[in-house]
Amino acid sequence: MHLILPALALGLGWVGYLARIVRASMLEVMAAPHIRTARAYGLPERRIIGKYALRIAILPVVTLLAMAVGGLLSGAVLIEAIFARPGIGKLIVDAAEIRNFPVVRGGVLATVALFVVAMPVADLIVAWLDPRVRKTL
Amino acid sequence: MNPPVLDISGLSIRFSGRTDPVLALREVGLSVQAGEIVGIVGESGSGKSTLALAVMRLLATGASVTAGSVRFEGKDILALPEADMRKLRGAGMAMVFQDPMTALNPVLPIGTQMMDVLFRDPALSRADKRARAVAALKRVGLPDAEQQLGRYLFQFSGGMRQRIAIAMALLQRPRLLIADEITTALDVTLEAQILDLLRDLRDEIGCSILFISHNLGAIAAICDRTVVLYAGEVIEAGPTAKILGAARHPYTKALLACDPSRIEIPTRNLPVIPGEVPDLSAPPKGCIFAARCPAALSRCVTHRPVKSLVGRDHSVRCHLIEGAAE
Amino acid sequence: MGRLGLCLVLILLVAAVFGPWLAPFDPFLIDVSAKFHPPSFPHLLGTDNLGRDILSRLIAGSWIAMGVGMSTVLVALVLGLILGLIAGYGPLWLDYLLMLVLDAIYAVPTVVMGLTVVTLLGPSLTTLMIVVIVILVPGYARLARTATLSMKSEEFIVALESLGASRARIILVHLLPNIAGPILIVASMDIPTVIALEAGLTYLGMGVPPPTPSWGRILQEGFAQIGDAPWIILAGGLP
Amino acid sequence: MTLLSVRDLTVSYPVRGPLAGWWTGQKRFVDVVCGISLDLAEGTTLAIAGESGSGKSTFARALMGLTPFRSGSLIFDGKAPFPARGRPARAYLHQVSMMFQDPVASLSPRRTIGALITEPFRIHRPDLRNLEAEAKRLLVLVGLPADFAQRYPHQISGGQARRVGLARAVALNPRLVIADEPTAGLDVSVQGEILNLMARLQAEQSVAFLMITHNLAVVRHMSDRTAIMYMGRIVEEGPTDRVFASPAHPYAAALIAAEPSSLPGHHRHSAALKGEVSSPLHRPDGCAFHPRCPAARPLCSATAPLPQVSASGALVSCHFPLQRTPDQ
Repeated sequence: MHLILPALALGLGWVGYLARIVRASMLEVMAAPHIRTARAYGLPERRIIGKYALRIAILPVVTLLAMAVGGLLSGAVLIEAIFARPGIGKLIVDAAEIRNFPVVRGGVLATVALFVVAMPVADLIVAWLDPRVRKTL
Repeated sequence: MNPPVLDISGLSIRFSGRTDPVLALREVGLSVQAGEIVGIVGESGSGKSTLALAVMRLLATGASVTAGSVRFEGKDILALPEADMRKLRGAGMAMVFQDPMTALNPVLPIGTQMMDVLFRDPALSRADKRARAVAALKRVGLPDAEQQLGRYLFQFSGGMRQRIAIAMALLQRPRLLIADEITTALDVTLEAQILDLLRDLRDEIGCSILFISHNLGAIAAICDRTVVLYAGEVIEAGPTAKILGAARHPYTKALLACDPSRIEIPTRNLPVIPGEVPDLSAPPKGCIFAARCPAALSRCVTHRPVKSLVGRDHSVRCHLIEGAAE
Repeated sequence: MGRLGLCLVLILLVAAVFGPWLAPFDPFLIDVSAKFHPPSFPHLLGTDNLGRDILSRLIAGSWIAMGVGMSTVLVALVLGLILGLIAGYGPLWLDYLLMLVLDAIYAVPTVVMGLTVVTLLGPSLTTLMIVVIVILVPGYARLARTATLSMKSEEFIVALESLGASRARIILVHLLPNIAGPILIVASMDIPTVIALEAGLTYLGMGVPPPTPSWGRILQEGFAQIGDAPWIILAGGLP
Repeated sequence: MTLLSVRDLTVSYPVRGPLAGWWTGQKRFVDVVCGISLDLAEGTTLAIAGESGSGKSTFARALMGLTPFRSGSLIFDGKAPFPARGRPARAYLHQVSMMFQDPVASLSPRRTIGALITEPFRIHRPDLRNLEAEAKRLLVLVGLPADFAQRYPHQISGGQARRVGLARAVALNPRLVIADEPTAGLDVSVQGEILNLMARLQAEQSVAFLMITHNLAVVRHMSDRTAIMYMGRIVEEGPTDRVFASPAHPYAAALIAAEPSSLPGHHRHSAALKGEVSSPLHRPDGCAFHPRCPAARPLCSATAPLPQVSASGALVSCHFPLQRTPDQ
């Protein structure tokens, strides 16, 4: 329950950003010739958007989200400080202030590890969505 | 005689955008009878694709029909509500586009895309749709059709992709098939195969075909009648044998004279049509071809010629012909 | 949306340039008798715990905000473009190496990066700018690299290779003008983010030392008195 | 005199990533061009025709050093311009240039036409100062108005872009121009203009052209010699008039018979060629054409044929070359 406000504060900033990216790539995909073909077969607009366009438009967002994992962790430090949540970010900052370097190292390692895992996961999701990428694996 | 499958009359289309409005098509008229293959030939920019998209009512934003009508089996489709038009697309009329690599979805298997085309038929089970897709692929000569359904577009060669696009268009047995430059990217042996295929399909399904191409050889190979488009106007139309064998309009004659496949003795000085296509944001007042016409009269520049019949089903828009007819 | 953002940036720019003439009070003037004034005339946004006029401090802070925002983004943009172009068009091993380093930088949380640099160099405006640049460069480099990679196989680049153009010439004369556009837009959208980042870092005590009137500092000081004088933090969060 | 001499040129492409290749155990590389040999004499035109995807464009790119070749050799004007690895010598690119398939896409979108056609001078002749005059000379040479120098690529038509591409290709007075589909997508009239221009440049400056096209009418009019490619190999090569009059390889014969014509009463023989083009991934044993060949015999599926001189004087790779019969 107490996580809602910090989570909102952290997540809301990304909503606008992601919405802008999805909108831009959606507009690009919707102008593609294969969408015109789908229309030429009279497919319902809902299915064209949901099945034919979104699958392609979502691709850049997946990579972006993986990169956001790192950004979110950094942003979390600030939010944690404001809402006084004992998170990993606050842990690192507090530890740094009292020069407790092993804790700083451990915290950084943990966040970096998360980021390192997130990127290949994103690559795999992209490959699952886009058969053309699968080929280059 | 039954009403024509497609009847276009006086169709004018204007593109407006950031620049001056362009009058892409002006008073275009043509009709396609049941089971007939009609060719539309013209240079790039003559409005061939615009015409096809207008029939499908898929013109890009910024393009508007300023005059004329398009009737499909008697119904004026320009006045049709969007929902009814959508029902017509795919089932009544289907279109195959020039480049199948960009015209079909790259991230969905071809089987999924083909089965989606049959979405309208609730009576069909998934297995039925699958069987229909396999049958269509077999019909266009794709080997191992069953296994191909799960593959993606990029895994096929150019000729196969074009066949898949045709198979997709034929799934619902449309009454009118529009083929927009579908053999342009193919080499001659593949082109010949696709043209044979189209002719066989017409005989089998009985559909009419609107065949758009700038390749005169392809037009000659399959079209019953041919319409010649120049800078957005129909300047000559008639039976293909007449258009290619006894053309009357100076532009058609010049176009045929430029075709290197007609020149028997090899030459390195090929004939050309001097001059440029007129600017369609301000089309000339008189005949559209007057500026490049070797036989232009003074009234060709000032007065627009009317359509005159020069034979059975053969019409020309030219002052010289009017004079001869008088 | 975009136009509104542009207006805001313009207002900020005006405030930054004409700050000294616009501000109704001296931002450093301490007037203890007038402390914790709620927003009213003549203190339009109230005063803080030392009786300093908040509006004047905000206007003075806008100079730092804009200076830090624009100059850091500009430097980061230039560095990011160059690194991204080299990674995207250079040899494969260099691409791997650059991306490894940049990803490593990107993976370290902003705050930890800030802490490290501040510990090394001591808190100051310069330190703050260096931190922000180090944070921004990997993002721009990645964008530039992706754009370069997709443009690398375009026919016109292949055509230049067929003419025998050197790598440097292709990168600087032909690739740069074609990829810079979208990245410039991203960078200009980043200016407000960087200002917020500066405020955030200063808020955490890693930025501009007191008594310089930066937005982050106003926020930080206001936070201490949120119960007594809520207008300070509200005004500080306004930009 | 022989200007360009290619021997056993082979180009391979990776078909799957290293991970997938290791996982599936299938081979990762496929020969798109396999063992091409040909000679081109100074100031003449050699046309390469064949099915789509037969490796024509890849071959052209390999000649320019845009795609590395796995094996084979290339001699230009008595020298070997390609080092063991990497890009060809600058002097080679000074004398050889290329016209690209997509004329608009091959021009930098943010440079003016004037800057684009003088690009070769900026690269190879940095000493040259009067670039504006050169731009003007080149525009006049290809029949474009001089004020085109100020325009951008998106402001010109496809035919005009072809002229710009040609102007840039001949800017340095090259001895060889490799033209990849120089008339693809053009209307017959504009096509004629471009081809006439190329013929004139050849007559005036003695440029040699290596032209890749699938338009057989263009081949017939423009080239001195013709090479027909099938699945990465040249199956027949010889003087154009002889190859067209009596093709000896069954594929060449089918291709030439399928040539479309708008002349009424012309019947083409498309029925001769059935079946699918095999994938280069699963190249048939023996002669690559045998699964589709109307005249295939057991030997064809066992051994690959070696080039031999046909009755008409062309070089043909077929065990049983066609003989011209009187009734044909």
